[in-house]
Amino acid sequence: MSKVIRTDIPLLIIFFSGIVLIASYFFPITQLSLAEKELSRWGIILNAWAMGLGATSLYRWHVGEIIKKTPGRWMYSVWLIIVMSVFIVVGFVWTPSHRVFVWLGDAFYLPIEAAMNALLAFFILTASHRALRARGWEAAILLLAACILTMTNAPIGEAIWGGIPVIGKWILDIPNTAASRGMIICVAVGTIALSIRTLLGYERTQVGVQ
Amino acid sequence: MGRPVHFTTGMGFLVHAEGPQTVAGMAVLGHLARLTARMKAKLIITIMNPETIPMTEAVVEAAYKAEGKEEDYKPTEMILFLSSSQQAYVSGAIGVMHREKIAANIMIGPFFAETLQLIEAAAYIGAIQVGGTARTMNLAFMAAACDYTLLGEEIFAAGAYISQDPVLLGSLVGQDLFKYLAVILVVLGSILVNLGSPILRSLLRT
Amino acid sequence: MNFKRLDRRYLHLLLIAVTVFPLLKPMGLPISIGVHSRTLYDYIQHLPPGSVVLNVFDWGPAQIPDAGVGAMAITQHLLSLPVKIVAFSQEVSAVMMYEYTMSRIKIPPDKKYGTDFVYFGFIAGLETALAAIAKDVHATFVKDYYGTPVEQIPMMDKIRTVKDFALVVETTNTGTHVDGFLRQWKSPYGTPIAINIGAVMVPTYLPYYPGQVLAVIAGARGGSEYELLIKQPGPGVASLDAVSTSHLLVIIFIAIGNIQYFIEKRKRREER
Amino acid sequence: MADASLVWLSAIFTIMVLSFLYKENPFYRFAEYTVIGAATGYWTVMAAKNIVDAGITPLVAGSYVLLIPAIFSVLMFSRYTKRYAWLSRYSVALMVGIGIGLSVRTYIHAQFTEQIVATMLPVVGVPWYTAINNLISIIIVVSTVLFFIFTREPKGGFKVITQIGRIGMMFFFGATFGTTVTTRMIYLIGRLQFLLFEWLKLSG
Repeated sequence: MSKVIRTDIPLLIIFFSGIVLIASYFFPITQLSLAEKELSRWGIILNAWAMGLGATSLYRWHVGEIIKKTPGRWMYSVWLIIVMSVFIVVGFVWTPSHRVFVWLGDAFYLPIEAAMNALLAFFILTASHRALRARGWEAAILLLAACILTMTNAPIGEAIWGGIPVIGKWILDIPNTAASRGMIICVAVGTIALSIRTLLGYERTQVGVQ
Repeated sequence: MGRPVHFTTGMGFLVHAEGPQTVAGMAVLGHLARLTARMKAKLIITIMNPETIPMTEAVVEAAYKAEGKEEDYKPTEMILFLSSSQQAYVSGAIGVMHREKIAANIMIGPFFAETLQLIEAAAYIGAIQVGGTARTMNLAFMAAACDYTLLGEEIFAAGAYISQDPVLLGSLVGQDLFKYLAVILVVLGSILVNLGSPILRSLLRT
Repeated sequence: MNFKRLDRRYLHLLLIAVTVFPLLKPMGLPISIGVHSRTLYDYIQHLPPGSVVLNVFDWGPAQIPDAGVGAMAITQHLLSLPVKIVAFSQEVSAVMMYEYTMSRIKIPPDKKYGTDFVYFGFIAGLETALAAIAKDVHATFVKDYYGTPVEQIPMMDKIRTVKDFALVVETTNTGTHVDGFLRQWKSPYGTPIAINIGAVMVPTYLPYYPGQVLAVIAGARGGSEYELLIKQPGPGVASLDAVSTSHLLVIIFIAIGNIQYFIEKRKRREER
Repeated sequence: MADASLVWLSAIFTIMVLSFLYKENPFYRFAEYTVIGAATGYWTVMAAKNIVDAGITPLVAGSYVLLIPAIFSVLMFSRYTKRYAWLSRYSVALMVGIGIGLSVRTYIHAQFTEQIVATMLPVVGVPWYTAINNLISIIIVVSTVLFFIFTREPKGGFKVITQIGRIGMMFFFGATFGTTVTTRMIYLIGRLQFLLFEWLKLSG
C-alpha cells in the first residue's frame, strides 16, 4: 500500500499530465485542447506557489542566522528580512503596479541587479585571460574564433583589417550555425528520450525513488 | 570530513520546456548524493528556482535513505535556496563556495548567464569542475574551463550511464536511431532539393 | 613583469580606464551596416501605409545599452512612417522601458496615442497569451496601459486577429519570448518576426535566419547600425568606441595569456 | 522619468557593487543582501498576483477544477513536516509531468524537424561560394549529430567524421565566447554611462 501511494501514484500523475499535453499537440480534439489549457494554467499556479516555498525557506534560513548570531552575517540577515517584508507588505497592501511598489523596485532591486551584471565584464576579462589558451589545435580553433568574433563586434576590428568582419560573419553564418543546428537536433532527441523514459516511469529519481 | 561538494542545476526550470534538463540534473544528483552519503562527504546544493526545492529534497533524502545514512541527511544545511534573482543567486552561491572552500563543483541543468561566474569562482578556489547543459550557448564556458563537460545531449544520457539500468541503457540505442534518422533525412532531403524536388521539406513542415 | 602574479585588481582598474576614456572623449570609429539591420530597415521602409506592427517590449533596464538601442531606433523609425504600432510586454520589468523609450525618442506631432500607436502594458501568460492574442486580440488586450477599454481605442477597431499584423518586432534578451512567437505566430500563421536581441543571444538565433526570422538585430552593434540607417546617431553609436577599446583589451590579455603559456611550456621542456 | 532620489540611490548601489572589484567588503555585502531580500519580496508579490489572477479569481467565479492545483500546491509545503514529507512528491510529479509535456511539444517541431529542414540546402544551381558554404554546413550538421552517437566507438572513418563535428563545435564555442564578451562589456558600459552622464552629469 505504502508503495502504491508513495511511488505509483506520483508516477501516474507524471504520465497523465505529460500525455495529455503531448496528445493535444498532435490531435486537434476539443476536449484535449481544453485539458491542455487547464494544465498550462495549473503550471502557472504551481510555479507561483513554489515562489512562496522559496520565500519561506529564505525566511527560515535568515531567522536561523539571527538566532545563532552568526558572526559578521546576522545583521545583514536582519536587513534582508526588513527589505523583503517591506516589498511584500507594500505589494500586498497596494498592487504591484502601484507607484510605491514600482519605486521600490526601481530603487532597491534593478540598480543592484544591473550593477552585478556589469561585474560580468570583469569576470569575462579574467576568464578569457585564464581559459582561452591554445593547448591543442582544437583549443586553438576555439581561441581563434573567439578572437575574431570579439573583433567583429567592435568597430575597431574593421578599422584594423577589413577582412575581420567578413571572416567573423562567415564563422557565425556557416560553422557556428551548422554546429549549433547539429547540437540542437541532438538535444531535441535527448530531451524527448528522457521525457519518454520519465513518462513511462523508468527515470524515477525525481520522485525520490532510488 | 574533507572539503564539501557543491551541486547546482542553475536556472532549474521545471514547469517549462527546459524542464527535462533539470530532471536530467536530478538523476546525476541522486547518484552524487549516494556517493557523498557513503563517503560521509558534505554535500551542498544551491538553488535558484524554488520549483526545484521539493524535488531536490526528495532526491537527496531518498539517496541518503538508500545508503542507510538517514541521520546524515540535514536538509536545512545541505539544500540552500539563495534567491530567484539571477545575479543575487550568483553572488550568494559564490559566497557559499568561498566560505565552505568547496573541493568539487558540479553543475548540470539549464544554465544561463550564471555559468561564467560560477565557473570562475570555483576555479579561483581550485575546485574540480564538472559541467553539463543542453543550453548550448553557455556550453562554451564549460567546455573552456571545466575539467569534465557533458555536451548538450550527453546530460540526458548521464543518468542512464550512471545507473547501468539495462532498460535505460537500451533507450540510448533508441536515441542513436533517431540521430541516424536525422542524418538520413538531412542527406536525403539535400539530395532531393538538389534534384529539384522539395517534397521531403514540405512533408516535414506539415 | 610576471602577469601570473599580477593582482587582478590592476586588470579591473585598467578595464574601467579604457571604457571611461572613450565615453568622455569619443573617437568616432567608422561603423559599417550589416545585412540584418539593412533587411529590417528596408522591410519597414516598404510597409504599405496603414500596416500594423506589433512592437514588443520584453527588455529590462539591463538591456538599455544593448538590445534597448535597437528598440529605440526601430520605434523611432516606425513612428516616422505612416504605419500603426501596437505595443505590449511579456515581462513586468519591461513596462517601465516603454515609458523610458517614449520619453527619449521624438514623436512626430501628427502621431497621436490611440490612433497611431497604443501600449497594452504587461500581459501575463507568455506563450499561452501569445496563442490567445493570435486568435482574438480584443479578448486578451482588454484594457490599454492607461486603463482605456480596447473598444474605445480608435485604431484597435480594425485590429482583431494575427492576420491584421504585418510584422512583429520582438526586443528581448530571453529566448523564451522569441520561441513563443515562432511557435505561436510564425509557424501557424506565417507572420514575419524580426528579433532584436542582446548580442549574447545572437549565435543561438542565427540558425533561425532566414527561414523563421526576418532579421536578427544584434544588440548594441545592430542597434547602432539602425541608428545610422535612420540617420539619428544616439547612445548606441556613442558607446561603440568604448566597445572597441574594451574588446581590444580582452584580445591583448588573451594574447598575453598565450604567450605566457608557451614560455612556460618551453621552460618545462628545457628543464626535462 | 528618474527623480533625483532614484538616480542617487542607483548610483550609490552601483558603486557599492563595483567595490567588490577591490575586494569583498561590507558595502558589497549590504548591496548583496538588499538585492536578495528585494528580489524575493518582488517575486513573491508577483507570484501572489498570479495566484490570485489565475487561481483564486476564476475559482471564486465557479471554476472549481482549480481546487486541484491548489491542493497540489499546498502539498509542496508538506516538506516542513517529517511525517508527511512524501506528500510533496505529488506536486513534484505534477510539475515534472507538465514540464515534460510542454517540452516534448516544443522540441519535436521547432528543434528537431525545423532544424533538419533548414539543413536541406541546395548545392547545384547556386553561385559557387554559396554551394561550398552549403556543403560545409551540411557536412558539419551531419558530423555534429554523429559525434553524439553513443553506441559506436569512434574508430577509423567514423572517427574522422566525429572530428569534423568537434571542429564545428569549437567554432561554435569560440563564437559564443566572442559574442558574450560584447554583451558583458556593454553591461559595464551602460552602467558607466549612467554614472558619468545621468548621475555626475558630465558631457560626452
